Amino acid sequence: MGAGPRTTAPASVRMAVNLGGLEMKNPVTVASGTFAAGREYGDFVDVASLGAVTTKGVSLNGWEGNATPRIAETPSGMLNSIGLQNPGVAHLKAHDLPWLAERGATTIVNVSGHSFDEYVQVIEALEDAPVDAYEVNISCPNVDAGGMTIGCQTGSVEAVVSRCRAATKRPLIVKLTPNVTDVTEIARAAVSAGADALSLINTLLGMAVDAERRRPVLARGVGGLSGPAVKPVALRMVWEVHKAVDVPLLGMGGISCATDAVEFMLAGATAVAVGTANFVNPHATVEIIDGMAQYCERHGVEDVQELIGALEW
Amino acid sequence: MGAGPRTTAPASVRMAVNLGGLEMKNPVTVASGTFAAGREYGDFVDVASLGAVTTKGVSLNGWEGNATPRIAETPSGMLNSIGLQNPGVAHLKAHDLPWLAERGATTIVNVSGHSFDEYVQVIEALEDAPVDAYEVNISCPNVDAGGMTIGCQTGSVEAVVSRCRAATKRPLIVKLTPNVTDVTEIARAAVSAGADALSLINTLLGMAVDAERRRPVLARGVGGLSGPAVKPVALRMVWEVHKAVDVPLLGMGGISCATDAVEFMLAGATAVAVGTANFVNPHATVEIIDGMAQYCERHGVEDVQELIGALEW
Amino acid sequence: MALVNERARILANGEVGPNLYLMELAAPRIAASIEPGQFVHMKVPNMEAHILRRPFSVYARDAAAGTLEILYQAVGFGTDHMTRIEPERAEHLSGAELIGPVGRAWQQPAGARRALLVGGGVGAAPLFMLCEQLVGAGVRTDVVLGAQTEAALACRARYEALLDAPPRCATDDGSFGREGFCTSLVEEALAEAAAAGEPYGYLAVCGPEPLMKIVAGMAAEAGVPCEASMEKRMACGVGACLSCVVDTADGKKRACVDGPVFDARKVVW
Amino acid sequence: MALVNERARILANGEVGPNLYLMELAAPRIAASIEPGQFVHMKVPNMEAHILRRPFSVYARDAAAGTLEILYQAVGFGTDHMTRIEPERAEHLSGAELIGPVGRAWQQPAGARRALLVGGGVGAAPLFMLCEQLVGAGVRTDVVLGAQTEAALACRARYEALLDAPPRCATDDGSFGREGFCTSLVEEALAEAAAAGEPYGYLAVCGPEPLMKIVAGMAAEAGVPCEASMEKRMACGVGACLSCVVDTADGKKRACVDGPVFDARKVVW
Ligand SMILES: Cc1cc2nc3c(=O)[nH]c(=O)nc-3n(C[C@H](O)[C@H](O)[C@H](O)COP(=O)(O)OP(=O)(O)OC[C@H]3O[C@@H](n4cnc5c(N)ncnc54)[C@H](O)[C@@H]3O)c2cc1C
Ligand SMILES: Cc1cc2nc3c(=O)[nH]c(=O)nc-3n(C[C@H](O)[C@H](O)[C@H](O)COP(=O)(O)OP(=O)(O)OC[C@H]3O[C@@H](n4cnc5c(N)ncnc54)[C@H](O)[C@@H]3O)c2cc1C
Ligand SMILES: Cc1cc2nc3c(=O)[nH]c(=O)nc-3n(C[C@H](O)[C@H](O)[C@H](O)COP(=O)(O)O)c2cc1C
Ligand SMILES: Cc1cc2nc3c(=O)[nH]c(=O)nc-3n(C[C@H](O)[C@H](O)[C@H](O)COP(=O)(O)O)c2cc1C
Ligand code: FES
Ligand code: FES
Repeated sequence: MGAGPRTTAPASVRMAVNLGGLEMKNPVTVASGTFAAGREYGDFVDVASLGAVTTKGVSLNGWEGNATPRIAETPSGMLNSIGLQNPGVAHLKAHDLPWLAERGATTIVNVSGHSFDEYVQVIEALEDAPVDAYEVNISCPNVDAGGMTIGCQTGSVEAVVSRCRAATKRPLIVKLTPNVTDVTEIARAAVSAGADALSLINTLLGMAVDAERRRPVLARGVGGLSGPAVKPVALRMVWEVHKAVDVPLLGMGGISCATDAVEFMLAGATAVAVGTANFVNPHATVEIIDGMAQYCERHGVEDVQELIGALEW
Repeated sequence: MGAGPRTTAPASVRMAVNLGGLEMKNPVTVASGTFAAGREYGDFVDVASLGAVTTKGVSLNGWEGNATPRIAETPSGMLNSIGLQNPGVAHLKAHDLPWLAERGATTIVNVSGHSFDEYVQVIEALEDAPVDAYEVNISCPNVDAGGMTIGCQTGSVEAVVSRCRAATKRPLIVKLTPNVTDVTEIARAAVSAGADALSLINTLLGMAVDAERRRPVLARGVGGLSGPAVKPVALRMVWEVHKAVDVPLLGMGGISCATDAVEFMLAGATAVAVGTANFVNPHATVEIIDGMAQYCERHGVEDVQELIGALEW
Repeated sequence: MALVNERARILANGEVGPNLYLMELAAPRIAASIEPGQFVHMKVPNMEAHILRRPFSVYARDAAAGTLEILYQAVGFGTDHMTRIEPERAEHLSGAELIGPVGRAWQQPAGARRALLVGGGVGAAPLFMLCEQLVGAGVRTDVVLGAQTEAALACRARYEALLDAPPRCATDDGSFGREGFCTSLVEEALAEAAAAGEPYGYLAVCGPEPLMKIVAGMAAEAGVPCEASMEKRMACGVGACLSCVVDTADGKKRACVDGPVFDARKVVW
Repeated sequence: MALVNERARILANGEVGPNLYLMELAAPRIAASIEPGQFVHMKVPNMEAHILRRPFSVYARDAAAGTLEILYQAVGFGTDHMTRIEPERAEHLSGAELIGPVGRAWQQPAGARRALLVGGGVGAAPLFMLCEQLVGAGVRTDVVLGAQTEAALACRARYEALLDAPPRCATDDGSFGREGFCTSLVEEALAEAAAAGEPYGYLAVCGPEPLMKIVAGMAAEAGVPCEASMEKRMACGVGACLSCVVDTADGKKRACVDGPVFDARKVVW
């Protein structure tokens, strides 16, 4: 089967985790925006085999996104300035959520907005749809209104999270930006406003320059850095936040293999998301699930939850 | 000469720059802490050929530094937690500054302290020594007192910079940390307190985990991320700060080749520092100077200063 | 057609023109199903820090032998690195990985009896399998090729062997065929066909964007249905990441799966 | 001795024991000047994202031929990658780059007439040039080697060829020599020498840190001057970055230039 995945996970290891009320059959989901709603990876990954599918950020009426070039390759990473292009929540409900539900996928919807109201409206529109949890993105560096600016101040974080909290009883995951002085302060604000779990990190704000053309590579100038390059920053923030709050964490940032995923769990994550690595290896998620189970078996770990925050220190 | 540098810089390009009063014969210095005071690289680099030598951070009485392991390799980068080990300012004056002066090097001394007073005392101790400029490090992530915590708040930045300013008439460069929400706010504070130039970025706070041993790789847990991985973040910050303040900038973070250096100048740097790349290629600085001159010639640039902030945007 | 991620052994790799290289890969599953105009998204072997895959159109395939050919130009780190890959003898080499077959193939109108194919630079390659298909279907096919020099017309010999009339060529330096841009040849071909009362029913163009824009304009003017193959920076290559969008009359479309071949009239150039 | 950064062609590279490999490199300038115990700081070819160099002691050199040999164990990404490097025929391959000769060499006391060398695992390699030097200088030299298995005693044959008395060996599984740790052999050698009234004037040890600590303790007890070669993670390899410090009685010292060979009594184990 060519470069396909070898599914050799030991069945003896218990792989299920609970992410703030969200039951996941294993700790691995995808990072929002890197997997669409799963369909495009359908030839490579059975969406039901993942702990969850996290969909691309969705807004109320859809956004056009930014001009191209939207990506740039950087050392062990990439920049993107997609700009949250999406066809709006109605399209997601009509086309993608039923498809995911039919296949038995656990679904996390990543929610975006230009305003506090828009976040709430998106959640309200989804309350009757087959959604297992929301991930509120207060950390996208690629839109001018909303997004990251909200996620950088405790006041606005509390405001948006508490309004989202009031709009749903479903598990509410709040996604944090790494572009702050003290991520634990933001984390505490989100938790105090009602977040059931936190996900981190979103992308680091970065830039690439084309020296020959003397222009930024990205049409928008700056973009979000992801991939292996950011893993040390992500691990550090997961560790800091794990020590600072009591809710479970969804760790991400450069996870490319099972060892990376284990590192995030040891640092305090309850579950992990695979993002940029999907682009490199479309079987990445499946191979990571298998590899984590193998790691557990090799280390005599019967339940993957034993790894959470188990860093010796 | 094996893997030695090819010194083929076109002599026609004017390479001198002025960094806030510091005359540099070309825009290339080394990043503090990666080149000691030059002697260790003496077999590879003629220190007088550099725009300047920036010495390892020095404190008043010397520091022991952190336990080992002090470094970890990460994707396209490395973490360090040296912890500002240094033998103190008297040793620097007695051993290193005369050596640099004899060889005709332009010298920037990187200044550290545990307290506002210590920064001032180090500068005072150096005022009669052959020093061409000070770089005040308010951004080291590897010491508990002083260092980065000072560099994250406008109030403490103003306090320490204005006291250093009062202690010297020499060019005062203030080195900024990237681990902040808004680097332009910190930059403005430093400039308003009297900085002649700003240097950025210091390292990003990161962490590496050894999954097999279930421990952090670094004895201290966290460390500073440097190398190519951080270049996109560094470029973005140089660009932001260039637009925000009027003083010249010393850009650094992942510069490994002449093209990288040109990118930083286009984004707004007046000069650049080469750090981690010295470890990979001990001739890096020399090759970068040559390569920048060649770039200028190829692009019809007669004076390297034409590149500063020349990004078309 | 289901996508696969196929480990592909590199069988041959050599220079075939100024900065032009031909790579032959063993990838039987993709070779069996790929259609003209589709591409493969390649994980170039032995690159660690340059993490993204690179998209390449397929120049030729041999379904029976299970092989593909790619004609590529060295323009950056990845393609430059590719030029140094030696054909793999040893088993332990990691090999390339190809996602494919990706994208929308050329879709000539059913009734077209004459076709004009216009290839600029390496753009000549993604048109070759289309040319074979058209010739095989009995469509009278003319080809215009442009390049900087005679040596850069790396696909010319294959087109000559395939076609009754040799391709019309233009080179920037006049070293072969018409001196200057190939657009003048396109204009003449369109005019001649119209004058002869045997107008083209289909025009396919691949090459630098400015060339494609001009040719698309000429086709529109002449009322000839035209398709163009668009190049955009791609991350996923499967339609998931939205990095590769092309502005079209129907909004932003993904070059990787909604293209790379687009109806040229729909593209907002 | 001035440091150089020398591009080094890889002449041979092959397995010589369980997970043990021998690499031969052409590096005439370093080969001409390197002393026993010094090391080279190698930029492993074709690694992009793993940016740091790797330090390796030199096992043997041929100054006339301009070559070096390194005995290495695959323990991580870089050394694993090294095992897959094929000797270079083609000129266009980038080759390794070596900074060298780095560090403080073994410095046996001038008057020593008998020496004991203790090598654990790959630690046997950095002692071999020292052994040659001592034998050449007429010092009566005994060698103790420890490894997991007989096959892992990869340096044994060379020591046997060099020495009158074969090295005393211990293996964890008893497949060759004494079963168990080699420290018991060290203890016996020290005792025998003392009993015979011909005590060792010098002990040199290289291997895992726990082994070196125990042996250093035995040497101190027996009053024998002892040197140990320390392994620390290194960035620059030239003394500039302070990543590689060793705690000593004189404060923190850099393993790369103040070591790697240290007076074992000074090390704070
Ligand atoms: C559908 C499609 C088919 C293609 N077919 C061919 C072909 O048959 N022959 C050929 O020579 N080239 C072809 N290209 C262009 C080829 O993909 C680029 O030349 C190649 O990606 C450059 O990689 P690099 O590492 O050398 O350049 P770098 O500049 O180092 O690449 C950096 C990043 O930019 C991307 N990139 C750079 N230039 C282009 C470009 N022109 N198009 C898309 N992405 C780019 C790279 O993929 C990479 O992600 C095709 C592109 C597309 C989209
Ligand atoms: C002075 C000196 C001489 C050495 N001589 C030899 C020798 O002759 N033969 C041999 O097999 N090994 C020797 N080593 C150890 C060798 O350097 C490491 O095994 C090697 O660096 C591991 O690299 P890696 O990429 O496989 O491991 P990784 O774990 O992927 O390396 C990650 C980082 O840690 C460093 N590192 C990992 N393990 C060690 C270690 N044990 N010592 C120092 N740095 C380490 C690497 O250099 C790299 O920077 C020596 C080390 C030193 C300091
Ligand atoms: C192309 C792309 C699109 C993304 N879109 C979104 C998005 O819509 N919503 C969001 O919360 N994060 C988005 N992200 C951020 C990722 O979900 C993730 O936080 C980040 O990429 C770090 O993980 P990685 O290094 O594994 O990719 C996007 C990332 C990429 C690369
Ligand atoms: C080993 C090491 C030691 C450092 N020591 C100092 C220091 O003493 N003072 C300081 O201001 N910065 C110090 N830095 C930070 C560098 O000067 C520089 O800001 C950073 O490494 C980014 O540049 P680079 O990616 O080119 O290395 C150190 C960096 C490294 C890698
Ligand atoms: S490359 Fe990802 S959508 Fe086209
Ligand atoms: S490795 Fe840099 S000082 Fe030793």
